[in-house]
Amino acid sequence: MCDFFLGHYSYWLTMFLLCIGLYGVLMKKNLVKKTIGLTILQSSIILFYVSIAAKWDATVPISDPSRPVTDASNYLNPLPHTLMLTAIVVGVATLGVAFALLMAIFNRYQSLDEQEILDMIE
Amino acid sequence: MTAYQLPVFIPFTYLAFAVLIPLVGLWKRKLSHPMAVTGSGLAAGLSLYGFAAYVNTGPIHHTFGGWQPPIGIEFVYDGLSAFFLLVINMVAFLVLLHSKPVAAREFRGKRMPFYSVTMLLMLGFNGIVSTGDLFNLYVFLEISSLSSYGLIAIGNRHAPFAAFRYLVLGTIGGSMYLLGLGFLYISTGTLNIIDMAAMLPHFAGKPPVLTGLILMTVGIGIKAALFPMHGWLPDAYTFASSTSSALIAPTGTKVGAYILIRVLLYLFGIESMDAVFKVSSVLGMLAGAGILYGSIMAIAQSELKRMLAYSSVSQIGYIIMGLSLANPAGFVGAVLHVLNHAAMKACLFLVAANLRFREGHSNIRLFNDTYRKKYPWTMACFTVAAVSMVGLPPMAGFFSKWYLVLGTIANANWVLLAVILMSSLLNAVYFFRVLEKVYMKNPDKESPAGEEAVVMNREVKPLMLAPVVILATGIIVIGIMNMSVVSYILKMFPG
Amino acid sequence: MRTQYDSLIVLLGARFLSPYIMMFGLYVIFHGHHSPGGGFQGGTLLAASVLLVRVAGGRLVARRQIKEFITTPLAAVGVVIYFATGMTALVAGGSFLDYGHLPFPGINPVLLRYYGILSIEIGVGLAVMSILIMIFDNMAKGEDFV
Amino acid sequence: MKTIKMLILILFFSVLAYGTVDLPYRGDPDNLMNRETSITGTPVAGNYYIRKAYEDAGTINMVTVVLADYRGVDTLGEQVVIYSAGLITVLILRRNRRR
Repeated sequence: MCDFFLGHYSYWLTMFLLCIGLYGVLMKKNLVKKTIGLTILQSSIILFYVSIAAKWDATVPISDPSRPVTDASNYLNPLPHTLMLTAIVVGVATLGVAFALLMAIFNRYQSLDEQEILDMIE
Repeated sequence: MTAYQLPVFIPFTYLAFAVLIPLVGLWKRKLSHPMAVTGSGLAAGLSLYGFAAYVNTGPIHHTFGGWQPPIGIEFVYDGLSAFFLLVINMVAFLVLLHSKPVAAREFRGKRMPFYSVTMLLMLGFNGIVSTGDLFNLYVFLEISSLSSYGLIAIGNRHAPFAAFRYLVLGTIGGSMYLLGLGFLYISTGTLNIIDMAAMLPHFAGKPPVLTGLILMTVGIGIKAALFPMHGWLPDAYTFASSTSSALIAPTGTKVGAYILIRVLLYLFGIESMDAVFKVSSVLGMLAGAGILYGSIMAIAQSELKRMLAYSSVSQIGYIIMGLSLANPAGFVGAVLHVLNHAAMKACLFLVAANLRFREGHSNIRLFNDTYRKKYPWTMACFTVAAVSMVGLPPMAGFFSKWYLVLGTIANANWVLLAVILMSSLLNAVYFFRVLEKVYMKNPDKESPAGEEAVVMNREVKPLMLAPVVILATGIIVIGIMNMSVVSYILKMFPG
Repeated sequence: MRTQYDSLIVLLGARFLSPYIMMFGLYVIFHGHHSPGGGFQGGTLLAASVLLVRVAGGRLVARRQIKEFITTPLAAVGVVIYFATGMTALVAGGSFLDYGHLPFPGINPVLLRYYGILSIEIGVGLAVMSILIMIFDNMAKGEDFV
Repeated sequence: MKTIKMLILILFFSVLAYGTVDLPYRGDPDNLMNRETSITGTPVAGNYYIRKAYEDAGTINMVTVVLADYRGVDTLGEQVVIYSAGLITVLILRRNRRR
């Protein structure tokens, strides 16, 4: 039971973080807060991937003469790390576009509250 | 160029032009439209050539960097990819050909970034369709989503807000896809579609795989505007500029449907998809609800573009319903409907663009019988597309619905059969309402004296008319030639 | 940037720090083969060194630094470096991005791959730097836009 | 509306929790991502990268090799993502009246 908990708690924590981000996106009325929620959501997925790359007694994926590369259990799995480099950049790009859109929205309505803007559109 | 290099050239033609347009745009801004047309025309030509090459030789695999698939990434050019590439590149070429006057009027100073971003959008779509690696698919998905947020934000005053809502939902969708992919990756240890498809039957019904399936379906469902997740679509298509909506409406949701077909039917397969509970029947119910909801909401709209947007929600329902039936007839209906709906929706949105260009609005309430005289060709094309949308026999729309009906009968799914028949009726209501305004004399309205005399032909220029006419002709031709298309699609049915 | 205040100390401090950050960014790009680093991280640092002076000095200084209109072509050039490397390998007879087939005679494929990776990292660094500057410039301008 | 959203959240979290229960233990060196060959006999990518990265590209940082060589198209796509983000800010924020 203790083993089971120690083997899985990181998954549950990242899933909980994901739900916090989703809560921010769904419940908050302010558009900037929604964007913050999106960022939390993406970060939680990055954490999830990084946590699955872990191996006990392994080191970072940079070859070290004292640890032979023939035994793969000496190094962490480099693939999830690489994937997450891509995902981080995607997150940054999304954030940039989101802020550009927010500035365009603010220039038009002088407000960033979702409900007020919806009332103005009606 | 050999056949081995072909899968690279089709998507990356767009990248070359996306990079060239800003570089040349510094020197001459006016050149961006011809260059965009050249790029998409080149890609359309290449995909036509590739389609012929596929029919002759069979699937083409291009392994990047020379690394064999589970190690590296490959582009797979198989039947489904060839078909989808041909459809989306042709539609994009025609829409971009049409876009010059609209772009000059609606966003004159922004043409250079606009055309560059359209090239990036098409690069994303082509990459999604070509790739054989699930994470690579995510990267291209994000390219296309980011570009479509940008394109939708160009429009009227409310467009950035619609784009922001799309961004929030779309980012959630992309993240769900990525998370589901993470579950599948832990379970199998690979990211390649073919490799993973061979392994997944060993894990059928395991909780992580099932969770991955659900998360990926939800994530792509958001991008494809499947019924409960369609909230972003009507506003986005209505407020965006005519060119953006005409470009994204026929291609974007189709590519979402492509990913669903690829993931559900090719990656998971019918058995492991339904291992724990009937995922396919849940999808079928959602699709049926979406068809009815979209049709009913479309009747209530008075703005032509918003009506077409709701109609898109219902048409996506047809495609998803066809793939949820998971039998050959349903599959043929779904894939054939992708082709038909791309042609019909592009035609209808371009008609809306023409009307907005000349009249400044596309409000159905203001339509009257002078439009028949003013825009004879545009309205004739609208009629062809509308009749096809309703599903009357000589047009293309009839045949996809026919195969969907056959598929529901083969599964003995009478509820979905009733949904299809009822929605055809609803489609007829909202399209014939427009046709009645245009083609029937309105007896209640007193026409002012001399109005008939001054009505003259205000048809748009040939550059704007030609794509509409080509698409309308295409609808009729597909309808007549449907047997050869169907026999091509039938060969692709997995399993 | 609606209002600007001139502060000599802030500007000089930013100008003093900027070259060192830029140096570190170049180190991160070029040392990416041997330690954590690479094009994206290094490009971000390069952009930070440029943006530091921009934030401190406002638009007048920005005009004398990397000019605004040059960022879009620079970004395109960064993408072109990557893309052309891949295309060269494709035209030379390999697959797309197969650095082992780059047409430099006399170098063994392993070393070719090494230099191929370096060239695309430079392309990525250039593109990331100019795009981050571009985003900042557009946002600074968009704020003034009514 | 608020209760519906809250229910969606709870449902979502329970789906995720259900999915994680059967995942392999964190840090386990023998799970399917870290094996030599997969259950169908194909090589597993993560392991191959660790063992062959230096031989193939002469670079000791495996992440760089995976990023730029084995999965180079991902990185090209990634660069295009950020390029499109830059162009989109130009598209959205640039004034329409120029020229």
